[in-house]
Amino acid sequence: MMSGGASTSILTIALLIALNLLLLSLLIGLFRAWLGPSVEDRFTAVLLIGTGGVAMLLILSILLQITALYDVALVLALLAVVGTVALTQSESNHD
Amino acid sequence: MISEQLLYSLAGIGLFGIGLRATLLHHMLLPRLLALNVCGAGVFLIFIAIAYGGVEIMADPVPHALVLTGIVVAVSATAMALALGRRLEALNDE
Amino acid sequence: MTDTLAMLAIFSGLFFFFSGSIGLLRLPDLFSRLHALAKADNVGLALIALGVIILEPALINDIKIVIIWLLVMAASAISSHLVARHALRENRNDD
Amino acid sequence: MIELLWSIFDITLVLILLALAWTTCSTQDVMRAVTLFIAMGLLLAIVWARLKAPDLALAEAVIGAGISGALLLSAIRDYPSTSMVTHRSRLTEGIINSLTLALMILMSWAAWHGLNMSDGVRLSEQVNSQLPVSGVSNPVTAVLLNFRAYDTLLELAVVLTAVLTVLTLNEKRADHEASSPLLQGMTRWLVPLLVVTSGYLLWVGAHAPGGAFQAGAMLAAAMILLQLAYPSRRQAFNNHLLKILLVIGILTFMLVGLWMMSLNDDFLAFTPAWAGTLILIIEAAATVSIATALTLAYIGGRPIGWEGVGREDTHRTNRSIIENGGAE
Repeated sequence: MMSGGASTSILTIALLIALNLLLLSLLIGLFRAWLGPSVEDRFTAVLLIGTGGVAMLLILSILLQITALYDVALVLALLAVVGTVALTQSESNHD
Repeated sequence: MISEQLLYSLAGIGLFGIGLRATLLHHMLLPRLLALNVCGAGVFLIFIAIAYGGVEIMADPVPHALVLTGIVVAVSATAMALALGRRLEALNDE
Repeated sequence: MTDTLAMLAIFSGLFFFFSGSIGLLRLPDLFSRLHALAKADNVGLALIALGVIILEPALINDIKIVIIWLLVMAASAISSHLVARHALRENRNDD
Repeated sequence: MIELLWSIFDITLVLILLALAWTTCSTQDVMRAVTLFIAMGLLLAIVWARLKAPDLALAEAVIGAGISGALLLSAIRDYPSTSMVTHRSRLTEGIINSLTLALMILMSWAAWHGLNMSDGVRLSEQVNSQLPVSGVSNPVTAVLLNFRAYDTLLELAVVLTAVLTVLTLNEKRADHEASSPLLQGMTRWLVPLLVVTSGYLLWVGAHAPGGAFQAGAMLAAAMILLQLAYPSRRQAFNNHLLKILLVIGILTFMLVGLWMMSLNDDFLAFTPAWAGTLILIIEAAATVSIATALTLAYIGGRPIGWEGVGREDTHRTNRSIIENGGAE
C-alpha cells in the first residue's frame, strides 16, 4: 500500500493536495453552471466536470490502489459526448 | 473510518431530505421526477457510506450489489414515469 | 526521482485546470469560455495523465490512460463544436 | 496530515453534492434543473469511486453521463411550458418543511447510533468465504448472480415491466432533425468503440468491476447515440427481433434456474463447477435485454409497426377503453 516508506507518504500527501486542488477547480467552474445565463453556458460547466472527473478518477485510482477506476475514467471519457449530443439535438426542434 | 461513514451517511440523509421536500413541493412532473431521483441518490449514498470500511479495507460488496440494481431500476422507473406523463399530456390535449 | 517528475507533471496540469475554470468563470461570453475550457481538457488532462502514467507500473493501465486522454481530446473538440453551433443557431432564431 | 487532507476532500465533495442537489431541486427552470442533475450524476460517480465502490462508479458513469441525461433532455421536448412555478400555500409549505426536517433529524440520530453501536460484523466476510465456489472472483458479481440471483432475476422483471408500460402507453417520439456531419462522423467511430467496451465490461465482470448492468447500459448508450446522430435510420431494427431480445435475459435466467433445479433441487442453485460459465451465459443474455429495454425506454414508446395495428386504430382503442371505463 501507499503508506509504506517515507517517500511514498510524501507522494500520498502530494497526490491528496492535487486531488483537493482539482476539486476546488471544479467548484470554481461550477459557479458557471449556477450563474448561466444561457443553457450552453451551464453546459460548459458539465463538460468541465466530465474532464475534471476523469482526472480525479485517475488520481484516486493511484491513491486507493483500485485499478478498476481506470475503467470508470475510460467509460466517462467515452460517454462524455453523449450528453452534449442529447442536449444539442433535443432542443434543436424545441421551437 | 467511522467519521467518513458518518459524514457520507449524513450527506445521504441531506440528499434524501432535499429530494423529498422538493418532491412534495413541486407540481409539475419533470421537476418532481428529478427531485425523486435526488431522493433515491441519497438512499444509495447512505447504503454505500455504511458499506465503506476505510482506505485500506475492502468495502462490503452486498450493499454495492443492492445499489447497483437500484440504479438501473431507478432509471427504468424514471422512463416509465416520463411515458405516463407524456400519455397524460396527450390525453389532456385532445 | 520519478515521483518528483510525476508530481511536476500533475501540478502543472492543475495549473491548466485552474486557468480553465477561472476562464470559465471570468470570460465574457460563451465562445471565449469554450476556448478556456479547451485548456483544461487538452493540456491539463494530458499533463495529469502523464503524471499518473509515470506512477502506474502496469503497462496495460498505461495504455488505457493514453486511450482515455485521446478520447477526452476528441470528445472535447466535438462537444465544443456542438455547443457553439447550437448557441449560434438559437441566437439566429431569436433575431 | 493524510487523514486531514482526506477529510478536507470528503467535506468539500459532500458540500458540492448537497449544493448541486439543492439548486437542482429549487430552481424555477426545468432546463437548468436537468443540466444540474447531469452534473450531480457525474459527481456521484466520483463519490462512489471515493467510497471504494468501483462497480457503482461504472454504472453511474454510464447511466448518469449517457442514459438519464439523454432521457431527461429528450423528455423536455414533451412538455410545452418550461417554467416550474410552485403554488403550494404557505401553510402546506411550512408543514412539508418541518416534517422533512424532523424526518432528517430522526434519520441522523439513527445513523449516529447505528454506526456507533455496530459490532463491525459484515456480510462481506460471508461473501468472501463463499467466493471460491461462486464461479467468479468479483464479489459484487458473485452476490448479484449467485448468492442473490433471485433478486437479480426479479430486478430484470421490474425493468421489463417498466418497459412494457412504456410500450403500452405511447408511440415513439417524433424524429429529431438531421444532425451535423461532424457528429455523424464521430458516431461512426465512437459507436463501435462503445460496443467493444460493453463487451469488455461484460467479460471483465467475472473478476473485476463490471458486469451485465454496466455492459447493458453501455450498449444502450451506443444505441441512443446512434439514434441521435442518424434519426432517420431508427427503423433499422426488426421488431420481431427486438421482442425476442427484450425477453431473452429473463428467459435464459429462468431456464438456467429450472435446469439447476432439476440437478440440485433448488431454483438457481448453481453447480460450483459450472457456475462461472452459467453466470457468463446469463450475463450475456441479460446485457442484451437490458440494452434493448433501456433503448426502448429512451425512444419513449412503440417503434413503427410494433404490432399489426396502425396508429389510428390503437389510438381509438385506447380512447374507447378510457371512455368505457369512465362510464362504468
